[in-house]
Amino acid sequence: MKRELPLFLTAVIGIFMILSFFVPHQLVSVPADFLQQCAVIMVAFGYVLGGANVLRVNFDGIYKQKPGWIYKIVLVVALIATVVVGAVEGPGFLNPGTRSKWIYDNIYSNMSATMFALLAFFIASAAFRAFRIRTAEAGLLAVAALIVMLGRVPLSNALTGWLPEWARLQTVQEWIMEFPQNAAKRAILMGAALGVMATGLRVILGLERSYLSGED
Amino acid sequence: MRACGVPAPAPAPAAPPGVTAALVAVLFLGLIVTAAVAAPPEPPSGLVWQDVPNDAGRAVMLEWKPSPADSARRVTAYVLERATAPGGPWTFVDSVTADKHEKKDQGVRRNTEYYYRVTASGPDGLTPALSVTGPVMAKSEWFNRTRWSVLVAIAMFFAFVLWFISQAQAGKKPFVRRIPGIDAIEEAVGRATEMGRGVLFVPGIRDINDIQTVAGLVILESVARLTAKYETPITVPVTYPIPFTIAEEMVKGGYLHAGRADQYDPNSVRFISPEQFAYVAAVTGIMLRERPAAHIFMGAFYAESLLLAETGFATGAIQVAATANVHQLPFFVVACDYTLIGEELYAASAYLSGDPKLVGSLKGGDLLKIAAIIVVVVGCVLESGHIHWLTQWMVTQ
Amino acid sequence: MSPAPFNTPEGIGIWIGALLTFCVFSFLYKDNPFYKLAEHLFVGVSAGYYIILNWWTVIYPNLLEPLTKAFAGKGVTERTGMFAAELGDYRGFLLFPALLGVLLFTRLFGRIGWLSRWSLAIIIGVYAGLQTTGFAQGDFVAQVQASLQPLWTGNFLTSVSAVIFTVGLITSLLFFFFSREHKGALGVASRIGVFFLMVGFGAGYGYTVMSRVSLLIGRFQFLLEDWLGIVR
Amino acid sequence: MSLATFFEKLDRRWIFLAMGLLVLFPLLFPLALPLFVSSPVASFVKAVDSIPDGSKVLMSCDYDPSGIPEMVPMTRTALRHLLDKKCKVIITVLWNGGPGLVDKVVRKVVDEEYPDLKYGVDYVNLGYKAGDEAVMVLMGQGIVNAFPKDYRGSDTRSMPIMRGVRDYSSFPMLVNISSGYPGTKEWVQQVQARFHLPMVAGVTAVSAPEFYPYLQSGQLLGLLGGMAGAAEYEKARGEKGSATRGMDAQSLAHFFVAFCILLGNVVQWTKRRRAGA
Repeated sequence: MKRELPLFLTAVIGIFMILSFFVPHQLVSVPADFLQQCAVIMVAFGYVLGGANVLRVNFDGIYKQKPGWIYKIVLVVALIATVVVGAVEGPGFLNPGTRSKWIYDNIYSNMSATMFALLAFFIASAAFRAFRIRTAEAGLLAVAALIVMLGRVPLSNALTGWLPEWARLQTVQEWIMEFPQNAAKRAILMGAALGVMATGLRVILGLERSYLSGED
Repeated sequence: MRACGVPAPAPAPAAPPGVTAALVAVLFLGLIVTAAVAAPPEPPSGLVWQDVPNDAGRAVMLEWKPSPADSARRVTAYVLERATAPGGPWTFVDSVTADKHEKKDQGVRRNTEYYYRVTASGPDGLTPALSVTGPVMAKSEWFNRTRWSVLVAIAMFFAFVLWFISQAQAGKKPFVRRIPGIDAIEEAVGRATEMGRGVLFVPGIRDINDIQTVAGLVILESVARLTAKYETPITVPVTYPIPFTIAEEMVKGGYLHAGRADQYDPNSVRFISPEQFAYVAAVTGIMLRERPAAHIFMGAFYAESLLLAETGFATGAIQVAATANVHQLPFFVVACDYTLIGEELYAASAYLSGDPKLVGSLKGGDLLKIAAIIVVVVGCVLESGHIHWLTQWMVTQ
Repeated sequence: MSPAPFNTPEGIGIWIGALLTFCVFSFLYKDNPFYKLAEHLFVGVSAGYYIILNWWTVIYPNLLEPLTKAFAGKGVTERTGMFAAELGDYRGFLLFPALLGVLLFTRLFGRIGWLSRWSLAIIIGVYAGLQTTGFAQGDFVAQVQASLQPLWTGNFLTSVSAVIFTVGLITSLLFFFFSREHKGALGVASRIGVFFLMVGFGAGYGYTVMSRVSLLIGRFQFLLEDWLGIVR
Repeated sequence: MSLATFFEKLDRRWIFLAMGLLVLFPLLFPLALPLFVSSPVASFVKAVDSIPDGSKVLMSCDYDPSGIPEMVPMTRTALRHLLDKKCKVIITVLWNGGPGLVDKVVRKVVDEEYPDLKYGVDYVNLGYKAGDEAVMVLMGQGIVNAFPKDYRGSDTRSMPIMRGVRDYSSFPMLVNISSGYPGTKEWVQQVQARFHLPMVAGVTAVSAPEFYPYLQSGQLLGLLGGMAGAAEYEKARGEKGSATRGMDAQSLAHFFVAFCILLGNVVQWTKRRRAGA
C-alpha cells in the first residue's frame, strides 16, 4: 500500500496534466490550475526541507567531530543567522537598507559571482594542457571553436576587416552558428526531447521507482 | 464569419448617366466641405462576430467594415460597447485606433448572451451606432484543434515505447547496437589492470532526480563487474545521499555477479559533498594522490567537467566520459580518450542493463526519429514546390 | 573616485565582499583554509537565504494569507464561504497543499519518511505532465515544423545553406540511431553526422569561453570600480 | 632543455597569471575596439521596437549573481529601451538567487534616469516565485493569482499597473533575460506557443548556441548571446555600459585561449615527432 497508491496518484496527475494541454475546457483547466498552485507551494516547502537537511547533516558532522567540523560550525551559524534575521524583518526583508539585503548584497552575491570566476583561469590552462587534437573529429571541433571564439570578439574585425564581406571572420562565424551548428543542436534538442518524454511516460506508468527509495 | 442582427439601411442614390454626373460631383464636393466642417463621421457597418476557437469560452472576435469617413481621416477611433440586452445599458469595452477594424473582447463570461455595437468617433463628435449585433455567445471547447500534431507525436511515441517494453518483457529482446563507447570502457579498465592501478568512476554531480545520474549508476554496475573480475580496486566519489546508497548497491551487485562478493571493499564508494567545488577539490585530490589509471565520468556534469578532465589528463590516466549536458561535451571530447555523445549515455545504460523500460524508451525514440526524418524530407520537398499544408498543420497555437 | 569608505554599512559590505573574493581566488594557488572558510560561509548563507526567501515570497503570500482569509469565510472575490473556490481563489482547498507540504518534512525522520511519498507523487506527476507536453511541442514538433523549408529558394547561397542545414539535421539524427549497426549507407550518414556535431560542439566551446571570461571580467570590474574606485 | 619540454613542465599557475593580466589590462587602459551588431541582436532590437508604445510588457529576469557580468547589462539596456517607449514594465524573477539583485538593478536605473516614474503605476517588481514551469503555466490563468504579493510585500491586486492585466494575453511581448533553468527554454516550451506570447531572450554565452534553433524557428524573435550580445545591444541603443567596457578584455582573453590551444598542440606534435624519430 505504501508504494502502489503514490504511484497511482502520480499516474493520474501526470495524465491529467497532459490532458490539460489539449483540453481548454474549464472542467480540466481549473483543477490543473489548482494542481499547479499546489506544486508551487510544495516546491517552496521542498527548499525549506533542503535547508533543514543541510542543517541536520552539518549538526551530525559537528557532533561526530568529522574532519573539518570547525568549518561546519561556521556554516551552521551562518545558516541560522540568515534565517533569524530574515524572519525578524518580515515580508519586506529584501527591501533596501535591511540587514538581510546587506547579507545578500555583500556575502551571498559576491561569493556566488566569484565561485564561477575561477573557471576563466581553468579554461586557459585546460586549453593549453588538455586540448589535444588526436582525431579528425577533435580537429574539426578545434577549427570551429577557433573560428567562433575569434569571430565573436571585436578584435577579429580589426584583423579580418580588410577582407571582402563574406570572408570576414565575423560573417563566417555567423554562418557557422546559423546553419551547421543549428542543425546539430536541433538534432540534439529533438533527441533530448524524446528522452524527457520517455522519462515522463515511465514516471506516469509507475515504472520509474527511483524517487521511492527508502524504507518500504 | 456569421453576420446576423438588425441590417443597416444602406442608401442607394439613383444616378442617371451624363448630365447629373456633374451635379453629383458638385453635391459630393459640397458634402465633403460641409462634412469637414460640421457633421460627425458616418458609423461603421457590417459588425460580425466569431467565438474565438480553442479556448474556455472566454473570448469573442469582432470585425466591422470601416466608416466611409475613415478614408477621409475624419475618424480617430472606433469605440466598442457591450450590453446583455439589445437595448440594455451599454458598457464600454475598448476603443481601437482608426486603422484597425477588429477587436478581440476577452472579458466575456462563457455561455452568456451579449450584444455589441461599434461607433466611429472623430474630431467632429461621435455618431450613435446604427447596427447592433447579437446575441453573441462564447462557448468552451473540449479539444484545441491546433494541437493535433503534438497529440499525434505523443500518442505515436507512447505506443512505440509501450510496444517495445512489452516485447522486451516477453523475452524477445529488441536489437540495440553495441556502441563503441562500451568497448572504450572495457579497454580503460583493462589498461588500469595491466598497470596495476585502480579505476575512478564518477556518476555525475546531480541527485537521483536527474535521469543522467540513473543512467550513470546503471553503467557503474557493469564496470564493477569488470573490476571484480580483474581484481582492480574501484573508487566511486558521490555527491548526494540517495545516489550514494544506490552506488553501494550497484558495486556490491557487480562483485556478486562476478562471483567475488568477498573482494568487495566497503569504502570504495565515498560520500563527498553536494557543493560543486568542494566535490571537485576532493575528486582531483583522489586523482593526484591515489593516481588511478582509468577515469570514467558517466552522468550529469556542469562547469566542473573542465577541471576534472584537465587534472585527469595531466595525470596521464585513460579517460572515458559520457554526459547528455551538451554544453559540457566539448571539454570532454578534447580532453578525454573517448566520449559518448549525448544520448549514447542512455544507449550504453540500456545495452548494458538490458532493462526492458530503458530498451523500450530507446527503441521508441529511434522509431520517432525515423518518422521525424521522413516528415522533414517530405516537408522540404513540398515546401520546395510551394505546398504549405503540412507546415501549416504542424503549427501549434 | 575614492575607494569604498569604512564608515557606511555599504562601504564595510564592499570591503567584506572584496575580502571574500580574494578568499575564493586563493583556491587558484591551492586549496586552503581561507577558501574552505569562505565556501562553508557561502553554503550556510545560501541555504538559510533559500529557506527564508521561500517562506516570505511563496508559503506566506500563496498559502498562509489565503488560508487565514478562507477561515474567516472571505477570499479574493466577494463570494463568501470557506470552500467557495473558483479559478485562482482556492480558499479552504489550500489545506490540501499545506498538509502535503508539511508531510515532506517526514523525510527528516527515517521511520515515517514514507509519508513524504504523497507529496513527491504530486510534484513528480505535475512536472512529468508539464515537461512531457512542453518538450513534445517546443523541442520536437515545433523543431520539425521549422525544419520544413524550401530547398530551392531563388538565391543560390540560401539554397546551399538550406540543403546543408537539412543534410546536417538528418545525419545528426541518424548518428543517434541505435537500432541498426552503423555500416554501409547508415555508417556514412552517421560519420557525416558526427562532423556536424563536432562543429556544434566547437561553437559551444567558443561561446563557453566567453561566458567564463565574462565572470572574471565582472569580478575585476567589481574590484576596480566598487572597491578601489579607480575606474569609472 | 628543449622548448617543448619547457612548455610541458610549465606550471599552470603561470597561465593563470597571464590570463589575469590580459583581462585586467584593458579594464584599466581601454582599447575601445569597434563593435558590429550581429543579426540576432538586430532582430532583438527590431522586435522590441515593434511593441506598441505605452503597452504593458512582461520582463522576466531569471538569473542570480553568478550571471551579473552578462545579464545585468542586458537588463539595464532592455529596461531603458522599454521605458523610453513609455511601456509599463512588469518584472518577475524565477531564480532563488535573483530577486535582490534584479530589484537593485531596476531601482538604480529608474531612480537615476527616470525619476518621474512611479512604482506600482509605471513599473512593478513582482519578485520571486518557486515552481519553475508550474508558476509559468499558473500565470497563464491569472498573473495576480500566481503573484498575490509583489517583491516589497504589498498587495498586487490593488496596484494601478495591474488593473486590466489578466493573463499573458494582456502583454504584446515577453522580454526574458535568463541564464539557465528555469529560463528561456522553459518559457518557450510552456508559454510562447501555448499562450501565443511573442518572445525575445537575452541569455548567457554558454547557453546561446542551444537557442539558435528557437531563433530559426521563430519561437524567439530575437536573441542576445552573452557579453558580446549585451555590448552589441548597448551599441545599437547608443549606450556605453559595462558590457562594452568588458569587450576589449574578451578580445584579448579569447585570442590568448586560442593561442594556448595552438601552442599546446604544437608542443604535442614536436614531442611525438621527436619520440617517433
